[in-house]
Amino acid sequence: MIAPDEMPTERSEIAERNLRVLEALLFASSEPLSASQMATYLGEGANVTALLMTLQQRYAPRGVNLVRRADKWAFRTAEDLGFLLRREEQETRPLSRAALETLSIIAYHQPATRAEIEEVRGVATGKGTIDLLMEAGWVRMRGRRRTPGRPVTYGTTDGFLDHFGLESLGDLPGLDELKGSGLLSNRLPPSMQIPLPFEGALRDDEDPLDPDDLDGADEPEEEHE
Amino acid sequence: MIAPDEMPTERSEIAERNLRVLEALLFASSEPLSASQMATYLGEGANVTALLMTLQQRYAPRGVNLVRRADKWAFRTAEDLGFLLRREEQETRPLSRAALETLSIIAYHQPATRAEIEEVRGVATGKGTIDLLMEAGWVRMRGRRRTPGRPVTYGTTDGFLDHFGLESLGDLPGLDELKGSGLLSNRLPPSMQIPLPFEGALRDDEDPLDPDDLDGADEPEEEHE
Amino acid sequence: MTTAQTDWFDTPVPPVAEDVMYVDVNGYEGPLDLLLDLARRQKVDLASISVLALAEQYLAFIETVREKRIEVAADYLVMAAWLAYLKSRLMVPQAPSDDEPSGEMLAAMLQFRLKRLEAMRQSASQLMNRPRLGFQVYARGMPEPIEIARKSLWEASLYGLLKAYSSQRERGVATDYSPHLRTVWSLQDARDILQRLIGDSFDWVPMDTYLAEYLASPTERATVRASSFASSLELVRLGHIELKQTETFGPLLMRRNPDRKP
Repeated sequence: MIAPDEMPTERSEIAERNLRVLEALLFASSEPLSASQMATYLGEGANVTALLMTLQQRYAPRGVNLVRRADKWAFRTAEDLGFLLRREEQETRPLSRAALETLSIIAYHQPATRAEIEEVRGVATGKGTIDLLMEAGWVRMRGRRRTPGRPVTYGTTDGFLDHFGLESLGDLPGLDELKGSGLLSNRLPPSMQIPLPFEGALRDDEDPLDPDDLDGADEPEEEHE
Repeated sequence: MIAPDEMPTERSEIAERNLRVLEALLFASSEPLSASQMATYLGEGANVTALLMTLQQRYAPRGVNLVRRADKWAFRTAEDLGFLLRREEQETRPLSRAALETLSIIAYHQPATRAEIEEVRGVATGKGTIDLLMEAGWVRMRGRRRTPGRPVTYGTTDGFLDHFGLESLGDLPGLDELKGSGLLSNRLPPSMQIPLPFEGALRDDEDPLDPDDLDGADEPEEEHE
Repeated sequence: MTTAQTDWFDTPVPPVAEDVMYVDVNGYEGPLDLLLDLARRQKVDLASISVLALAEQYLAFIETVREKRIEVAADYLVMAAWLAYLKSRLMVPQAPSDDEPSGEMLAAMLQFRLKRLEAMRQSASQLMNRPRLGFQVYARGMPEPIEIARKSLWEASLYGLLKAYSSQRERGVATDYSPHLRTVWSLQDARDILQRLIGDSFDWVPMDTYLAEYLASPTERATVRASSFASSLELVRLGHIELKQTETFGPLLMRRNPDRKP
């Protein structure tokens, strides 16, 4: 049952129409849409966020839920029904252990340079590993660290959030615990400040990517020894 | 607003769960699903049709509707919101000379087989040309000529008459008119005739189309040498 | 270093201590991975492992591997050297004058790194156990993307249609073609005629007067004039005749070249 709308102000015909429009847009798209993308389809002065919250509430008990992925929204099948829908798997190659570790290090330590990833893993990370994660659409180059060599910093994408069903990086499993134990630091526990996975555009010690970086997406090999 | 469920018997928790399953199935499926396909995902003894009707009712006022296509079901954005998803840009392009020639031959000589079209044009007519004319809605397959090989016969459509502003095929100018308007020269031999396009359903030498013809609309290539 | 493709979450059952030496060093993702594996065999919380014992096990492991003349990657040797140093720091009490980090500090650092690597592995496994898109959660199966449909609308006019038909039918008709014959004065003809007409006349006479007879026929007029004029220029070049025109569009006068004896 869809919960009765509890905001009387939103019950107007206009709001109802706007909700229908949002439903149609979100339903039709397989990719998450941002509020601003959808706002262009609504009447003037519509409060998109409030409408989306209403919609989310309504669909919460349904077989299809409205979920938030960073600043975007999408309809997704309810998590508890997953076992029913399990498809004849489109043959998915499991991620290698190296790729999996690299992904979680990038997720929890972002922005992270390759040297930092390697420091955590204690082993050199092949360039192919990060490429593979970028190809999967989960990892992106964020910027360049303002240190000698200006190494590229990596972070996760919205596609990463969507794939793993996270609303934001704050939802990463066990994040608080890791923060508390100081394990997300690059240094020894006593002296450390605890950096969190950084969600913003660029951190203080990051420069934007160089224009070339985005073309080939090829990180110069010098950076890595 | 989703209409309150009006069948008290379906209000049970089991029915609600089944509805959620149907929602998820229909949402995630890449093609419309039949009731029997979905039934396998529901509990024993579930009345799939009744559940689908309930779902259809609930979604009827929404931005997404449950629609029936033949014996299959699918979610589709509400028709009145279709304009949101379709940004049609129509570009008008002049018909190629080959297409125009083929069309005119079909118009005058119908019912005409591809071999007959080619005889008049003096060159082979690509299948693509006729396809394009069919796509434009001006040419249709009429039947099959009762000759060896049973070639498909082509004719024009009502859309053709509509586009060219003709009331009937009889309005196509005849030999004298074409000469009179200077389109045909006066030096043509008197033996030259211009056929009277055949307007009826099937001519004596035509068979109706085979049942398959309309599906793939693929004319076997053997017919054409 | 190749990657172990097996499902690493099911950490392989740690072999008995004696078997350690048979473990393929290539099965590890680097020295830290090897250390972590050795630490796990202590079967205690990573926080309370004996770093000294760990260092000894690692060094012993590397030693056995090298005895078997198995190539050991440089990182493993670097780690071995570092652990040997750590071991010495842990066993020798720190002198007050020593600026170097204490053995306890180094041990804590190693412990931290092991814990951090373990934490990242756990996180990775937790991530993979989440309801993932395309595995437990599904996106719209039949997306109806907002698309700009470029629909081509064909354009054709009735005139174009009829024109196309007519020209094809005409093309197909075999018509007898008889080339239209025109009288043309060749340059040679013109030259002969001019020579003959001018004869020995040394008076200036308009060209048209000489040609009056031929110019009467309208169909030939153009060719007669053109060919005669062209020939006259040739005759001038050869020095047979002279040409003059007193005004623009005036008559073209010609006479026999008086300096030249026929």
